[in-house]
Amino acid sequence: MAEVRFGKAINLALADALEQDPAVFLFGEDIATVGGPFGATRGLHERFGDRVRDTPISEAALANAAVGAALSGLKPVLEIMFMDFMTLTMDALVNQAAKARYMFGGQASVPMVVRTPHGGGISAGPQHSQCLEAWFAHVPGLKVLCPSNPADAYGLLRSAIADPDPVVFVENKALYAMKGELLEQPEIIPIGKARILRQGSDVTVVSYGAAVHIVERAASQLAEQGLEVEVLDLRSIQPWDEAAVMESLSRTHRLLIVHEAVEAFGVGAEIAARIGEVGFDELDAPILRVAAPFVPVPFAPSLEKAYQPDAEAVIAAVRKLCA
Amino acid sequence: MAEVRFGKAINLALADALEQDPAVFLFGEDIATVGGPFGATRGLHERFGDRVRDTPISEAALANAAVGAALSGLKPVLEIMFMDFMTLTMDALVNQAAKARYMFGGQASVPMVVRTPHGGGISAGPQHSQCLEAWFAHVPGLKVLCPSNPADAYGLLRSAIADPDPVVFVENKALYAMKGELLEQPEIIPIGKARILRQGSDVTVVSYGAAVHIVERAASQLAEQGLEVEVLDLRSIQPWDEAAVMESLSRTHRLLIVHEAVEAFGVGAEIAARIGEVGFDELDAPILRVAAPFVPVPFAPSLEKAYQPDAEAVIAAVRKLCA
Amino acid sequence: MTMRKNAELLELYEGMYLIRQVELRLGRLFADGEVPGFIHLSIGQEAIATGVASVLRPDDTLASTHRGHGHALAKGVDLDRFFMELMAREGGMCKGRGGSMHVADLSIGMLGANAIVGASIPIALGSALAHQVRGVDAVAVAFFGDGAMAEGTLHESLNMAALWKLPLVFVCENNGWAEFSPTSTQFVAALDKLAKAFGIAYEKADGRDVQAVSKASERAVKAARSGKGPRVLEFTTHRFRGHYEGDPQKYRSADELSRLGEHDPLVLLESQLIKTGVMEAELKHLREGVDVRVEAAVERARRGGAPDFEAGRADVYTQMGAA
Amino acid sequence: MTMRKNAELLELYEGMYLIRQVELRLGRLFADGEVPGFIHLSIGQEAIATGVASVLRPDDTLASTHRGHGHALAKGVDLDRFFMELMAREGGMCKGRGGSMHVADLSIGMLGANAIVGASIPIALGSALAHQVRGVDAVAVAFFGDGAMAEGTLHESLNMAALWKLPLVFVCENNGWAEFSPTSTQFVAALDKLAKAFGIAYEKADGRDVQAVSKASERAVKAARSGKGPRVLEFTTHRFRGHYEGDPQKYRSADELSRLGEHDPLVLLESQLIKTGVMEAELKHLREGVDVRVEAAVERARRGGAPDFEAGRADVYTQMGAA
Ligand SMILES: Cc1ncc(C[n+]2csc(CCOP(=O)(O)OP(=O)(O)O)c2C)c(N)n1
Ligand SMILES: Cc1ncc(C[n+]2csc(CCOP(=O)(O)OP(=O)(O)O)c2C)c(N)n1
Ligand SMILES: [Mg+2]
Ligand SMILES: [Mg+2]
Repeated sequence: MAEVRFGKAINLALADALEQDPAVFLFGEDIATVGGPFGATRGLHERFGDRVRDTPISEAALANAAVGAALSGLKPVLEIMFMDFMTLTMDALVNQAAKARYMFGGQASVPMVVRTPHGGGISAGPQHSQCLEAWFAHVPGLKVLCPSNPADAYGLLRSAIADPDPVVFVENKALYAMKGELLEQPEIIPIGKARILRQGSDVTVVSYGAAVHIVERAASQLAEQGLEVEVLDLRSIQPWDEAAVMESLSRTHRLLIVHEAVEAFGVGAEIAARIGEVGFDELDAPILRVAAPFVPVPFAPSLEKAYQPDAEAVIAAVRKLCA
Repeated sequence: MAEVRFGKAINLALADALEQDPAVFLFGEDIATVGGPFGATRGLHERFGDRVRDTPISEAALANAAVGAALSGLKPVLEIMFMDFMTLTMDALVNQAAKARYMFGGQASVPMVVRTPHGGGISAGPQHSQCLEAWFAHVPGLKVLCPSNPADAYGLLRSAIADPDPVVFVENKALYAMKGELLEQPEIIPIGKARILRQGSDVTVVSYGAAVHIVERAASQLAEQGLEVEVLDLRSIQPWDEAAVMESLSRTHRLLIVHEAVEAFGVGAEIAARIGEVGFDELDAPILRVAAPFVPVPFAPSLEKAYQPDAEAVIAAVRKLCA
Repeated sequence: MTMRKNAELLELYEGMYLIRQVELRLGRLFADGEVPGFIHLSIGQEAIATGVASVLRPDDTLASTHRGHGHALAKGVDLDRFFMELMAREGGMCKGRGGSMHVADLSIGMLGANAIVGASIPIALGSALAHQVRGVDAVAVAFFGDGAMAEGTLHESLNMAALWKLPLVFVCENNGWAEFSPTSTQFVAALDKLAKAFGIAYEKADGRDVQAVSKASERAVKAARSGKGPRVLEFTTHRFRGHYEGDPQKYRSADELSRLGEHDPLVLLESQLIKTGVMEAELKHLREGVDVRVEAAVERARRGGAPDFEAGRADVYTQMGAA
Repeated sequence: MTMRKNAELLELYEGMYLIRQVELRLGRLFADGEVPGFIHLSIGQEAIATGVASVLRPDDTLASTHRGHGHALAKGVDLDRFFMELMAREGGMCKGRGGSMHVADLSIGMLGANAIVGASIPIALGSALAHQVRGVDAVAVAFFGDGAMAEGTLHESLNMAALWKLPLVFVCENNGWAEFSPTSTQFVAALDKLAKAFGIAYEKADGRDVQAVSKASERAVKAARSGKGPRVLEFTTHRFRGHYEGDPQKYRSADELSRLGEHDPLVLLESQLIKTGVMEAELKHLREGVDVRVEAAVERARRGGAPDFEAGRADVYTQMGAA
């Protein structure tokens, strides 16, 4: 058991995957020689040589190359430097990767992973901060993961790489420096399983990625005020763990969903819609969402602070649910 | 008053916009000389010359060129032949067009329209049939429209072209041949206003695009069975007319949302989530959705038929709501 | 001309005739409503698919286009499963889910026709990358049309292929048309100069002449296989039919249409074979053999059952269904 | 050298020195935490922005990159509003919403720095298209780095610019680096050959020499303005600083770093000016004038108020907020 940073956990997962499976191949802009803009791939090129490769700035072709490689015996792991640049890879992911298995009659799998950081908080501005995971969750054939801590980052990334299907693996950049425990033999975490981070009987709060920590802060403060919040970390967005949410709701009868992405048409919308349907009789209050407003991510720190969902907003929403 | 086809209504709207505003400029693949693969731009090149231009097969640059043109005095209307190819234009729409106004401090508007057909029913297969409007509705700065009949197609397209902001204008390909009334001086239809197509007191069914006709068929059949369905055509997806939905719900207390796009993380999710929140006390039953399953659009007619939401599914859902 | 040479030529003739006969048959089946969707025939272009594939091994891979029947057949897909696919049967190579634009057989390196213009290129690039990383001496082939040259993926892929010395052969089938427009009205660069800009060896040959195609391909594939990096091939050819079946081709001059026969690769090869002493009766017998095979495949396809939508859901993912 | 010529040269010197001084100041402000986010300085490359802009009219447009301060300043943006933007104030040219990577002033044709590598090119293409369609004789300029050449947008834009004979000048600032990698490890084509492949006239000049830049630009802009179509310019240059501020540049040799001073465009121009009889005291005075302006702008920016998030919501759309 050791304390490692989130970025290091990613690094270890990649190293272990490269070590254990010769089909694993890493590529992306500046990931090899300098180890990636966030350092997540540091040392891997030195250790695994040409299986960790720097690429030109050609996201569209890179992502489609991942599809072709996955159809030809590799397990490519592509890094797209910022999730905003996933805009350039949509044909590859949506028209090709997501559909190949179904559309070819189940002949083949497309075992590829695209790792990409989302999220704000570093004044990176409107084109370097977006959380676009809802797009991918809407596409049959894709899986979407988003860990909130080092152990999950390791365990989910190992699952993603081992998975036969295309996975969009989203890393919140605010988390890279976060420290957390990692076992000597770290756990592999299955795709599609949420985790209860904190038990509580008053309200269920569902979240994923960095927003989980906002929720935990809010939950601590609410506990002091006598409100017991159950905190669920989804970890996997597509598929997402409906059973776990329902199970919790059946005890709390109140649901709040929190994420950093824009609220409108975001991930929370599906969870609210679905639970609003199957959990209708369990609900003692409307399902609420705390998420980003319908505005691009602004650059100025003061603006970004006002933009990002925070613990206060979570507290207010929980209070409203319990009023 | 005359009967015109949906495609012709589009054509007339484009012609009138070109006629009235010299800044309007049409471009896209095969739209000029041959008048577009669906004939929507037929005759316009002959009439307006180089303001209606054929382009190379370069969707990514075309869409960004529309942004640059819109920032430099034109009102470009770009045709993307199938909505599946919008995957190639995401940077332009999401990082550039949607953000320019806000991110430049309100200095400029981006008056551009991207017209694109979505939807299945013609065995065009997994890469020529997708309904991806939920993606664009999730992006602050974009507007998303989807008409269900010729008069709306005309009126909404005129609004879209006149609008100072970027609009994704979605045309369901199954509708191109549909006939409907169009006034001599056709109405301009404001963005963001839904329309009640049929009044009813038992259930509100919200829909848009071609799915509206499925709903209408279902409503007629249900009326024979004594269930009165109120049918709302959203017309505008972003922004969408929450007030109109709430108003109807306050009378029916039951809500169903129907669209051709995939249900999970689709447009209906946001409507259900939002109305589930603000309309919680009005609801006598869970909000239901009838939409496509989580599967790529298959080619075989028999598969596609099983895939697409139909009147039977709507009827079943309405019955369930009223049980 | 040696006997062996003659046998080889006859084999090429049979391959070309098979494609011709299959596609003529498809044209009639389409007109009769037995093939749904839309189909792009490669009639007139058979020498390219046949000549290129004649120098490929089963473990060599190819990525194809919307006009991909010939590529699939030349690579050796099963005729029964091919017809069943286009006729939307469960027994189709893609179980009726892909149709004409997605015919694929991963087991013989046919990575699929593709409905996205330009996508075949980076997919083949990725396949070549896999060959290289896995240390096998297989080669990947990217088929693309002249219209596809305008897509940025060509540029990105030429660069990466050259940069990494990938075993990739770019094959441009230059039929002068991109849908309904002469490609000369869309794309200004010459492929030889483009290839040269990236330092890639280029060769052009008459796409009507299967021997020329085969020889050029042999040189290119040999170079790619032996680690000399990518090659670009351009074959001039003629699209005998409309862009898709049902296209009235008003945009083509009567003169052009009437002279297409002069460019028939089968006629050219026949007269060559006759010159080398092959008897017309032998050719006729060979053709009849193909005719019988094709007709039998059509008959069997007709008897094939319709695909089952519900069963197909299991193939959206390899490992599990979505939530 | 005439007096007029001298005055012109001095003006160029002042322009270059302004960029230098602004960016040095930004570097310190960044280090001190007064400029948030990340900033890419163009120190060493000032002669390009200055030389190109010196031949542009106010109605000429330019689209810029992530390294866009120099382009913005050379085009004539207001210094106060520039610093306020980077220092995240309400008075910023983008009201603090864009920051370094989005500085823009549409009123003088500065269409924005851009955080998406490669996007400046098609945006400028669209601007040139607007000039052409509107029948004005303005010219558009696309700035891009050598690393951006790997993006497909370059290819697509070269083609359309040539095809339509657009008044577009492509300006490649070739500093040899793409982030942390030598561009030679990423891109194999030479731009002259690429331009040639598209039939576009190309000119290369020493980007350290503002007169050379200005002369080459003058020829290119003149040609573009007079309907002769696009031109490609490539300027060799040197990036004096890290990719962004704070970049320790471990990937660059000590030798390279120590010799950067030899390539200083300001030093080169100074010695030239001295040779033509300008006194060092005159230059010193001119520099001091700039220093004072810069310092005053910084001071005013420091006093600027923080932007207001709520007020900014009104700018997401021009016409109306979303639902
Ligand atoms: C990305 C994309 N854009 C547009 C289309 C529509 N489309 C299908 S085929 C075609 C023309 C392709 O021309 P070419 O590459 O020369 O192939 P050919 O049809 O001549 O075989 C176009 C524009 C598409 N399928 N995909
Ligand atoms: C689409 C996209 N991919 C990657 C990046 C990350 N990135 C920012 S600058 C840069 C290198 C650009 O190199 P070059 O074009 O030569 O410009 P320079 O930094 O040398 O001025 C990269 C890869 C980005 N901003 N956008
Ligand atoms: Mg062609
Ligand atoms: Mg550079």
